[in-house]
Amino acid sequence: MSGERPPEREHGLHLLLQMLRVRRFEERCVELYSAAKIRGFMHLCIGEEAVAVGVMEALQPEDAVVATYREHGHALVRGVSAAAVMAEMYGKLEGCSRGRGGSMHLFDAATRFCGGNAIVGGGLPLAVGLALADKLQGHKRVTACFFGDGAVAEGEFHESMNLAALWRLPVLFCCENNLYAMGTRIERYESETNLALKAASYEIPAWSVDGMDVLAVEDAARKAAAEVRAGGAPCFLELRTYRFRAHSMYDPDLYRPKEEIERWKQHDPISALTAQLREGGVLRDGDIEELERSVAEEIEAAIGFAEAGTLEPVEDLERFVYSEGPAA
Amino acid sequence: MSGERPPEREHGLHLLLQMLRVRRFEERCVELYSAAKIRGFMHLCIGEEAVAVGVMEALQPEDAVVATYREHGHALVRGVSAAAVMAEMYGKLEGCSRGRGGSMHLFDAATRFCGGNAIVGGGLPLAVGLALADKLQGHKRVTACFFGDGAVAEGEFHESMNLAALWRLPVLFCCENNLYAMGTRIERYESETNLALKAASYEIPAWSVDGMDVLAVEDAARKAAAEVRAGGAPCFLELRTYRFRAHSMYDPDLYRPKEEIERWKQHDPISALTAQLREGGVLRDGDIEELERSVAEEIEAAIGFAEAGTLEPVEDLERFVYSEGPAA
Amino acid sequence: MSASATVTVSYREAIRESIRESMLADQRVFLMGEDVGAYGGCFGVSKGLLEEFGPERIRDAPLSESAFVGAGIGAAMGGMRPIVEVMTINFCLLALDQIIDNAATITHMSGGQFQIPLVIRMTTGAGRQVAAQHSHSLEGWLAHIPGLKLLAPATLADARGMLAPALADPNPVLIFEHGSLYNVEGELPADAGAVDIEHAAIRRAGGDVTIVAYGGTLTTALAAADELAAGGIEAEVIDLRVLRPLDDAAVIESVTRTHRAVIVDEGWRSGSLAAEVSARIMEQAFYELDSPVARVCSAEVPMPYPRHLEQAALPQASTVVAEVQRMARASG
Amino acid sequence: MSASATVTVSYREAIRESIRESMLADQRVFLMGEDVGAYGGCFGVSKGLLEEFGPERIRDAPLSESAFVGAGIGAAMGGMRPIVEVMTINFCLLALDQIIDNAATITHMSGGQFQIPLVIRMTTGAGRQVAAQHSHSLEGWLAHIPGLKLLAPATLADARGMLAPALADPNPVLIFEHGSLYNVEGELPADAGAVDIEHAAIRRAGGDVTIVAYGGTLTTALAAADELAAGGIEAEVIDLRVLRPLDDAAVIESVTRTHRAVIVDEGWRSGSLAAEVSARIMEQAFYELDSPVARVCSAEVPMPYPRHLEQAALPQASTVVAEVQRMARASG
Ligand SMILES: Cc1ncc(C[n+]2csc(CCOP(=O)(O)OP(=O)(O)O)c2C)c(N)n1
Ligand SMILES: Cc1ncc(C[n+]2csc(CCOP(=O)(O)OP(=O)(O)O)c2C)c(N)n1
Ligand SMILES: [Mg+2]
Ligand SMILES: [Mg+2]
Repeated sequence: MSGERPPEREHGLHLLLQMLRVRRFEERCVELYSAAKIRGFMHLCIGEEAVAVGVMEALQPEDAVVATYREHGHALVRGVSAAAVMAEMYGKLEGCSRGRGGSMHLFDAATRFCGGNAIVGGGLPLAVGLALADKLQGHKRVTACFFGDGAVAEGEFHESMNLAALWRLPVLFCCENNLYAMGTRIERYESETNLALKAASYEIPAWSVDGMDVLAVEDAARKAAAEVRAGGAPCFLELRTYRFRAHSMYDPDLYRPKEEIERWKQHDPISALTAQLREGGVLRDGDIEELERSVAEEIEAAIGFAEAGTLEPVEDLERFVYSEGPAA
Repeated sequence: MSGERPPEREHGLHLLLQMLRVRRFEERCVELYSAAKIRGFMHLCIGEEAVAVGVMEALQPEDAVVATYREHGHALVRGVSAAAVMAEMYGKLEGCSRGRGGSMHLFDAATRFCGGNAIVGGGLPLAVGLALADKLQGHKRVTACFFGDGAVAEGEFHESMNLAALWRLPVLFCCENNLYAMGTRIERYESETNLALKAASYEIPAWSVDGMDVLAVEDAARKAAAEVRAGGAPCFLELRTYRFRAHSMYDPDLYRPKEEIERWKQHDPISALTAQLREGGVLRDGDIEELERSVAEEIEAAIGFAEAGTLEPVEDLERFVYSEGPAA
Repeated sequence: MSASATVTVSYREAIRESIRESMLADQRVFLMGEDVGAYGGCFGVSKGLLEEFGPERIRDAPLSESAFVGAGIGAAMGGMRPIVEVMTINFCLLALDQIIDNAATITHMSGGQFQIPLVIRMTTGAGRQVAAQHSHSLEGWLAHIPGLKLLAPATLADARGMLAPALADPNPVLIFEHGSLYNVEGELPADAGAVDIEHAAIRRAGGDVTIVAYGGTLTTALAAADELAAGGIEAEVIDLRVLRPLDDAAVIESVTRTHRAVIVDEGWRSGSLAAEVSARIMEQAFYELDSPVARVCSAEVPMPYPRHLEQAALPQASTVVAEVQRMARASG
Repeated sequence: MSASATVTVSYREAIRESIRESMLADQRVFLMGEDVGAYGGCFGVSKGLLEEFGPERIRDAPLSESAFVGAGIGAAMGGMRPIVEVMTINFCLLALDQIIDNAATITHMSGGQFQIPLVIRMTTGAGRQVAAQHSHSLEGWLAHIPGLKLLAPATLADARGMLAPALADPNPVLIFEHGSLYNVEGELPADAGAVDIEHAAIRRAGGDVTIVAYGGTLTTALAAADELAAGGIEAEVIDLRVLRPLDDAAVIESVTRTHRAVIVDEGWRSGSLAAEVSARIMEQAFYELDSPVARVCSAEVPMPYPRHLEQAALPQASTVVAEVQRMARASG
């Protein structure tokens, strides 16, 4: 779809920075998981950073985001601070969900980051509803809804696509097709593996995009988001990507051929953009080092923030089961 | 698709008889409902008889049928006796479900009539499972699964289509598209109203058929069933039909234009076949009267049987919550 | 019209009027569900509302329970005040993941950041010979889920007055309308409005035994109380009204006076809300009891179609009477 | 190998072996669920089975809980003996309509004509900091549904021996494996096989108080009993094993001897299975009780992620001990 013209320096560095922030953040998460600072289920998007980064470029602050349990990248790029995300993963009160959610349930009202959802497909109806609220209130907003290839098999995918199309709701469906649902390859759970085709039976415009090419993702997302915003009707992006790591920290990753993983690593979105910027002559000596330095600083500060955070008093266990404030 | 060549006399009269059995049976049901002999929800298929009759022609005794709450016709044509169906609607012990099911839950193990299901879409996964059992046991059987246009919006439709296609299971999906789900017209609940198109996104072969033309239905069903049986993979039929009566006995039917109903009544499948047989010169004087007479006799006998039936003793209320026999 | 003027309304009309009023009062309110529009609602509750408010606010939904309930949750997060109608409680089984894992959970899971000011209405209950798949009484069972509030209007005043406070609540509120009540008619003050949605109510005072009921079983309990009164036993009838959080204080207070209790519940006996009420009486009023608490619930069968079996499966006033009489005999 | 020879196995291995054995014994048995094949099951239960039995009988299913559970029901009707694995109980919410309205209902609704000899296995429980949407303990709640049988293996012998009789049963049987037990190891007779699936079991004899537990809370109950024994109170620990139909006779028999009972249940308190057990003791052994029956359940919150809050939400042995001591003090 695009990604041919080299991006301008500033924008290129911005995209690179965002991808690096996600990559380095998650790499540190692995260490922190080993050190038992982070617990529970943890799903990494290492290898898939171009998807979150490219799509978020197309969003405005007033737009909404619905994500899955593999959402560290989405949260960070959307603007939830690394400190708040890290504190969340530490289960600290200062976390973006007050520590109650953990890795799979990052929430942030300020950036309209409507969650981390750990039920596969469970976020799709929410996104439809957020878009319905926008439409009914006359807001020209987009709700970006991220979900995996595996979610396409769920009935809620079908119901949500139909609802969004039928009611012409401004949802940008972003299917992160990394070819696997946990340990099962797409051919083993979908009778039709061309996921963009699925959208046709709802009359939703759809595009398949190289999800390892951040510029291609950005271009596609910008076009689709513009269409969604203008027409108030949904679009569907299939973002072809790959996770470089196992499904979760519990997964020994024995079901994927090593060569397949290696082949995909050749398309590392960060290396690819770096090379492109270098070839385009916009990357200067020291740029990468500077980016890495600022990223490392941000992450170390986030860890420091999380470490210094407090645990919620046990007496507060039952708070927020019901909302404390009056209705907004 | 077909319906052009006139059927032979014997076959033509057979089809006519089957449709008349269903029509007259249900007409009597209306009276019996008014007389409070039948209670609960009752859904009639008057106008839609060609669908059940045409499809059943394509089935063998060893095949299975899964139907909906609008299934009197399917049961009768499949071979459940009118007496057993009527006794069921009377709630009598002699009914095909021992009186426990009523109109919406006709069951008959002998003809592999696997129910009347009153949850829209709820029968689809069952049909997939019945077909899976046949496949795993090496049986060359078909499971015919009937459902309405409204069911297409349910997630279970999507999941079941994918499963049947993925696993190449011998299901004949028969979508009875009567344009309405209760009081809502299809355009108001489906973003893509060409239902045969839905099958494409699962790689399931699909045909749209004039569901008011019993010969067309029969032809299509025979071809599709043969394909299912031979290939052990699903096919999808969209049968375009119309119910002449309200959704249920509770429905005042205020949401459909009178002209629309009248227009469809011009395509009454019984009149259409009668005319065709007459034009083909195979219908003889007295044929219709003879059919009507035998149908009336069957139905009156069924009513007599139901009237004479017994009520299950109240002490037996909790029987069959768990199966009484050992596992078969 | 003076404050004391009354009008004759049915339960159905009272609910319709509460929807109308809420929609007129707040542009954020809309009604969404299967056949709420052109059909007027499968029980006729929303008849006329499409004409009055148009299809954007009286929104017919496809047969997609999970998606439209989830869309209601999302719309509530997005600033609207949706009333989602799940045609009958039977079909909410298809939407339970959304109800439990999103509606009931997001506020807590987000550390209180997001509110879900959503109302979900559904018809519940048996009694019309619609057989096993259409006769569920699962509202007591759903009261297990933290994060939800559950209401069971059993009177005209509650049918009329529960919706407004439910919509004003920042939490997801489920309202269960018993199918047998829609045609019940009675008098309501012309200016009837919001009611409290926190407390149980004593529907009949009495000092000899406490009969706890809710929704469809209130009628049963009151009929039993009348019969008992004829025999000289004065039953206090408590209508739970709110199934979660349960107003157990009201039950305990009554039992402390009557020393006996029977709970009448249309749910299947095992794991019924009646079990929870019994367990709470055990925990909080054990030493007050003159007899063990009894439960009159539905038989543990998928509902059979024939009328005689259906009635045998459902809680009957005569059974309540018999239980109370047994208690009276046993404990003097 | 002699009958008394034992082998060391884990709960996970015991279940795997029971699956293997059933598959070897009966060609109609097959395993179906998400990631049961190449992945080996999300908790590694089915590791190696794909290699042994091939993809037709170890059948990876798409993320389509409603359809593959329903397909299991259909396959059972069609003569097979499916073992459907719903990865975790959390996801069974998406399949509840199939479980309740088809699996539990078709036998009755068809007047006994069709059997559903289906086993559904799922992992249940919290304790691993996987937060609100992945920590449900809904098995006690599901015990509300007539037509289902529910089993909760808490020991190695039950993990090894419950599947075969469940498959032999003509009814749908749900088996709940507690996630915290998979790694538990112990000795089993080398020829360990089928166990009874009708009765509760006394896991520890004692005369002072009855502690009722099941699944994941058996460990908690036994730990509490040990601690109580150190203080001179001998608790009897009953493992319910079968959650429906409930073996209340065993509980009542014990309470008749001990006169006190505490129920330990990982479900949320309101509407828990513990409430049902309490209500049955109320109904059947009220006059035997020296103290009101107590419940130790999970706090009524969607499970929070941080360990300290999760542990605070879950039933703890120390709470059980405190309850028993309170009872002992109160009623002497
Ligand atoms: C309804 C439901 N079923 C099963 C699971 C367990 N599970 C978690 S992630 C996952 C795979 C999802 O794959 P996909 O949608 O492709 O997303 P990815 O993990 O590849 O990003 C599964 C089976 C779940 N969380 N929710
Ligand atoms: C899951 C579910 N939701 C709602 C209903 C209520 N209901 C019964 S029939 C029906 C319409 C179904 O329409 P369609 O599938 O087109 O079948 P038709 O009645 O036209 O034959 C509805 C909404 C139901 N039975 N099941
Ligand atoms: Mg994936
Ligand atoms: Mg229809």
